[in-house]
Amino acid sequence: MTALFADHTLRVVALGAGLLGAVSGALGSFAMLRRQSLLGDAISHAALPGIAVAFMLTRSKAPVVLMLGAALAGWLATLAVMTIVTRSRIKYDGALGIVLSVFFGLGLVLLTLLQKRPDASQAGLDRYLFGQAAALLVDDVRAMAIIGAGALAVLAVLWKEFKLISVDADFGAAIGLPVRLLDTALTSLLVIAIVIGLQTVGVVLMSAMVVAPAAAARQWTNRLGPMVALAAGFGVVAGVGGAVLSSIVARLPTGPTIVLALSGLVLVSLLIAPARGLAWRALRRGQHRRTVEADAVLLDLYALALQHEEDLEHGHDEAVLRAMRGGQINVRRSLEKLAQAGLARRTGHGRWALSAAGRARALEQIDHAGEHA
Amino acid sequence: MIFGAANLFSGPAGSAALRGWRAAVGVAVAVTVGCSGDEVGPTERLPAVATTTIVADLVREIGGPDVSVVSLMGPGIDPHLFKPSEGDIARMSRAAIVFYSGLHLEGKMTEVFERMRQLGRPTVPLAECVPVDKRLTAAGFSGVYDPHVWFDVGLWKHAASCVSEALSEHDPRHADAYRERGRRYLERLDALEAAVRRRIEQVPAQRRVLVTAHDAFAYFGRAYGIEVRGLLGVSTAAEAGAADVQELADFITERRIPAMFVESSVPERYVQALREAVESRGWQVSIGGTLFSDALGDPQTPAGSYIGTVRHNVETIVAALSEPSGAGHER
Amino acid sequence: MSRGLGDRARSWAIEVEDLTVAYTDKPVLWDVDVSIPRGTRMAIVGPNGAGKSTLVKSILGLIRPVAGTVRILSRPLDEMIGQVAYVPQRSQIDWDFPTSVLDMVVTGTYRRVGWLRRPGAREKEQASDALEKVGIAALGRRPIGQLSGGQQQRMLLARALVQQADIYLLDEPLQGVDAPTEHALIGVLGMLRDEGKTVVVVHHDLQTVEEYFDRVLLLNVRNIADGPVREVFHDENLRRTYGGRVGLVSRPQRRGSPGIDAVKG
Amino acid sequence: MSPQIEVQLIAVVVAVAAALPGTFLVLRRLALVSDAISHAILPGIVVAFFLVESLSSPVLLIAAAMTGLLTVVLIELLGQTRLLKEDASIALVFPALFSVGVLLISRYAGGVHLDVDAVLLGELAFAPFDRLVVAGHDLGAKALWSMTAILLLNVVLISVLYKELKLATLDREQAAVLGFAPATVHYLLMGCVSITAVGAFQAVGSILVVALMIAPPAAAYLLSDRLSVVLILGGVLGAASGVGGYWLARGIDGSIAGSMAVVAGLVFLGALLFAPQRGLAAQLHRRARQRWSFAERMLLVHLLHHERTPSAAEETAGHTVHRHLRWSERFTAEVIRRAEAGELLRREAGLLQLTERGRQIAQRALLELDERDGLGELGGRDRRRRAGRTIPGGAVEE
Repeated sequence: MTALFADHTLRVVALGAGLLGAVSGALGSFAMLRRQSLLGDAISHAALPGIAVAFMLTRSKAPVVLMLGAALAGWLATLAVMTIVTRSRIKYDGALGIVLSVFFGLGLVLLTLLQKRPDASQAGLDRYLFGQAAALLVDDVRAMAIIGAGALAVLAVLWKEFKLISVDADFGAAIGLPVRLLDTALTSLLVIAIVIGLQTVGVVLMSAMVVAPAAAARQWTNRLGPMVALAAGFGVVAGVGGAVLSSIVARLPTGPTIVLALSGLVLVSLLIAPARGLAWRALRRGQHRRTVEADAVLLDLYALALQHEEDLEHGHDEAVLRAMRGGQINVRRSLEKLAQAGLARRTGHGRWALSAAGRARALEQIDHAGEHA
Repeated sequence: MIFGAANLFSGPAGSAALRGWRAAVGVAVAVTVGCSGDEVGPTERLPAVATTTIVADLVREIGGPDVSVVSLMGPGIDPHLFKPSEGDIARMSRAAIVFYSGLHLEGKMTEVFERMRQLGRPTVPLAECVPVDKRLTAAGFSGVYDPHVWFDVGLWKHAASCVSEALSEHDPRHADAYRERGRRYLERLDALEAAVRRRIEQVPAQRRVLVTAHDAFAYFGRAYGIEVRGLLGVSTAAEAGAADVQELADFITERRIPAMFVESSVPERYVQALREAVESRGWQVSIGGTLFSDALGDPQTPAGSYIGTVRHNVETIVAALSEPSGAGHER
Repeated sequence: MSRGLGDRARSWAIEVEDLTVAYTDKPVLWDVDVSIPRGTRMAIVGPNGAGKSTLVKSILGLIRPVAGTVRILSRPLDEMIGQVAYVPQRSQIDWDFPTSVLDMVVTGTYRRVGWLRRPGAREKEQASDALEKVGIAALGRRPIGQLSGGQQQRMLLARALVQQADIYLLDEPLQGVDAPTEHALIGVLGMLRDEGKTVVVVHHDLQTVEEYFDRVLLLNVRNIADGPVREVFHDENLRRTYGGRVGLVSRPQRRGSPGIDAVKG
Repeated sequence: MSPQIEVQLIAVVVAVAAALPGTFLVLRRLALVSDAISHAILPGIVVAFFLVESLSSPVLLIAAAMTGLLTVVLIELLGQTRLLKEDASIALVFPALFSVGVLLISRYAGGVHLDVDAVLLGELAFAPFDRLVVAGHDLGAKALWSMTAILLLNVVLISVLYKELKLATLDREQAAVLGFAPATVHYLLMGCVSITAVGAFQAVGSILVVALMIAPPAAAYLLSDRLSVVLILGGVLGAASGVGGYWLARGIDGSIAGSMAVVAGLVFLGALLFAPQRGLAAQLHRRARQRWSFAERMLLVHLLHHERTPSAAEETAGHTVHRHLRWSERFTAEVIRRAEAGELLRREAGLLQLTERGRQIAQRALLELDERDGLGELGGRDRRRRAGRTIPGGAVEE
């Protein structure tokens, strides 16, 4: 492992992706909980006119200049979205859709105007939106570390306020918090994180980095603190893991590998996270179903016993029991379950009868049903 | 109804638009009346459209004063990322003949040109003038070819012949002139090719390696015996992996390659990342300069023409690679 | 400060004057005047869309009115923002948010804790006490998403309790809760009154108004009537609040303070 | 037909075709599904390319549309777990699918000019030159035909399923209870969205589709409460954005698709600012006006209440009335001045007297208070919920 990380490229890429994962995992948790999952997608489209204008004004393709342009446009887009949502009946998703497509359209128009200039230096301007994770530079990582640490520090300082406006904004306002200001601050942090990621690792990876770690982390815990920590952790794991994988296997692009690692984390979390996981849910449902089925067979057996004056020695054919349920349920499995619980017993080949405990249980159930009727 | 909508724009601010509108109607009439080049009057120049600056340059050279060439893509425009504007409709409508690169370089536009050809409008794909057996196929997909044929000057001669043939056919009145200019241009290309070979030979054989960000120089490499290594594929959607960067960095270090090159249409960061990786391996590689890959340079500069661009690229490459041991050296 | 003003400060918890709120051309609240004496339990009743929640939010300063003023403990609302304990409607909260019941209750102390500081052991203790008072002390560690409707409502009341305010505003706290919860909540409200707090509740169940409250505001965009329950909570006023068109009624509309009403009554 | 006119025709058809399903996307809070589809179709195109080894085969298009539908299905499946919010599902699905596409290209087809741009994204400026040719006859621009077909498909589907779509949009559970199979309706609608998106990508380019699907219907939604009106108005505004965008592009010689998106944005901005009821200007104006008109009406009602009552002299005296209304003297003077100017009241012996007009207005104001009519059709979800709790005509809720 240490040999692996001795390589400069892997070290830079893994460090950068890990940092980005940590920051966007933490900030993304808030975004996801506040239904802003698609903000990353929107900002990355909205950055295009910012990049075009920054280039028009400075005639420079320096990353800092373009990043500032992108950040400004992204921030304006976010404000536009917030304005539309608070001042009209258009919901968040609609506002995002409008703002992202209109900003991008504006960017397109600006690019066509730029294309007309007899100036070869504007080439590939829009490729700045598609940064590549494998081409991270030491300076990028340094910038990410500084800005990321700043963003996390703000998050830590305003933690309880951010938490309150996310779960119950009106109550926040009622106790006197400046909700709009806090809202803008939290969203701005996210914009910063997204824009850094944008030109280094690209649009799609950034969209995934914001949502996926949070979505995975949410399944494992019901507390905000652990969730944010876990999301940051997932972000790091996927970032570093994807980087390592893409440096072991040739022609495995780093960004998509990280996205797929994140998606895998989400999938696994959805399936097996304790309490919420789908696998557990299915297991519980199956258990419940088996219990209900066994109870039904138990009652059937009791009904048959009644026909024989509650003679518990008299065995009944499994086929009869199956016929009573019209093949709807697995009678054999239910009988075996009852036998295991000592409620029924096998009296002969394919014949079954209730035990004394089974009879008591059946009576109990009938009483219970009577109470509810 | 559409006309009604158009008239809405005839207010004070819309008068320019209205003028444009009238011009457009005029053009439309002209197009329906005189669609093919045969009907161009004796004193008029044949209106031609070219997609990339490279194609436009070739058509200008051979068409000379008899053809007016409009290039859809300006200097520096990566054909993969070209965005047409409204004026391109009129430019296309006006054209008696369209020259494009083809082999899917222009993406969806290629299909449009093919369909136009089926309807009898002359559209000429220059890269497809290169015989199939001389084309490079893309990574195992038969029938899908690398479109960047122009950096093999020998192959570009096929394109030049194609242009003079096509012009002669569609504008027979100037056929002699086109053939004559074509012949002379071919001579210039011959001279260019000889010069390129001479210059390349000055680079020590083991250093004849061209490292760039993307795979546009495969034909160039094959023609002049230069090994070409790129970080990205042709597709703008493709992405490099960390292993690709490491591999290329190892290669540069092992071969003691002194310089890498930046392309005008690809952000520099890819090459910079590579340089950092190489540096960490104890070798210093310089960035040898900017190469023009899919588009020519600024019109006023020497790199504004195809021949000038090839010279620029070759001089840049030779200068950087043959530097004794100044830029690239072990630390 | 004059003595008269001091008396007033002692007597009124909330004074709403000429409050008019409109989202569109139709007012939601129109010229509402109501004064709520300190230490009383007051119900706000009225049909749907009568502006009950809007009135509550206006008193909290969450909504900017077109006209009118609100005074809390005889001071302008602007100075008093955050000093009224608030139980919002349950639907306002994102119940899927990952946080525990105790943490949620602790948010009630945030104003006291202030900026830059974290709530500590003392705040947690206060929150636990509040949960005890509403009868769900055992649920402190449970995620809010796993609460039943009644438990959610108890938690929200507990959060208001830790605000340690003099005035409590509750928006439909008894809506859709089970009988034991209703009983527990009413018990807490009684306790608050015994402590001299003022409690204002948006209420929907007319059957229980007389049992639970000592004052009532009948609201339907306008203040139809307000005052002690036994004086204003009668069929005529209810008909005017809920029933068909009010039109021009023979009795002059009650204006001014409920104190005057009481004298008139 | 000149290509310029054809471009505008295509723009109009695309805009209307996009606005119809877009209306439901906006109302169902699925607006960004359209953007998600535009990214997520990449792997479909790549796999289809591997099968046919051609960049211009129609199989690629079909695969793109299928992948679009797959995207919707995956989003829906994730949503059904109820472990994630809808927007998170969208934001998880499309990067994953897109990454699969990029990975496949990078590993197996890096040398091929294979990406969404090159394979799928058409360009409006070239649409007139891409002709439909049958047996040597030029039948017009291909995009015009394909988008007209898609428009018809959308019109037919939406008119046949109008009732079901409306119900499923307003109240999905209710629709299920009434046996309207909201899931089927949802997938039919989403199939439409996917086909429209891919068809429009091919004709005009990607981001424009998102703009045309979302912005015009959203603008229409600000202007009307009726679903049918929103649908039609969305189409009209979309068409206007199309034509307007073309002329903007013409004026500045810029990207037509981009200009259309910009104009669609401006149209939305216009609606946001100037919608008669909900616009920001209307809101501001209303606040300013309400201040005076509410005050005026309040004064009139106050006077009405005290007409011919014993306390009239005290309550309606011009110089004391402000105390009863708890207004400042200056404010009261201004309200009285305005009411006098409007001939709503007059001064008689220092007392304020209602004119006949003033009395009518006061009476109407009182009546209006009782007619707080419900929310519009599209706010029906709330109204129904509330209606369930009110016993009509009774004084008791629940």
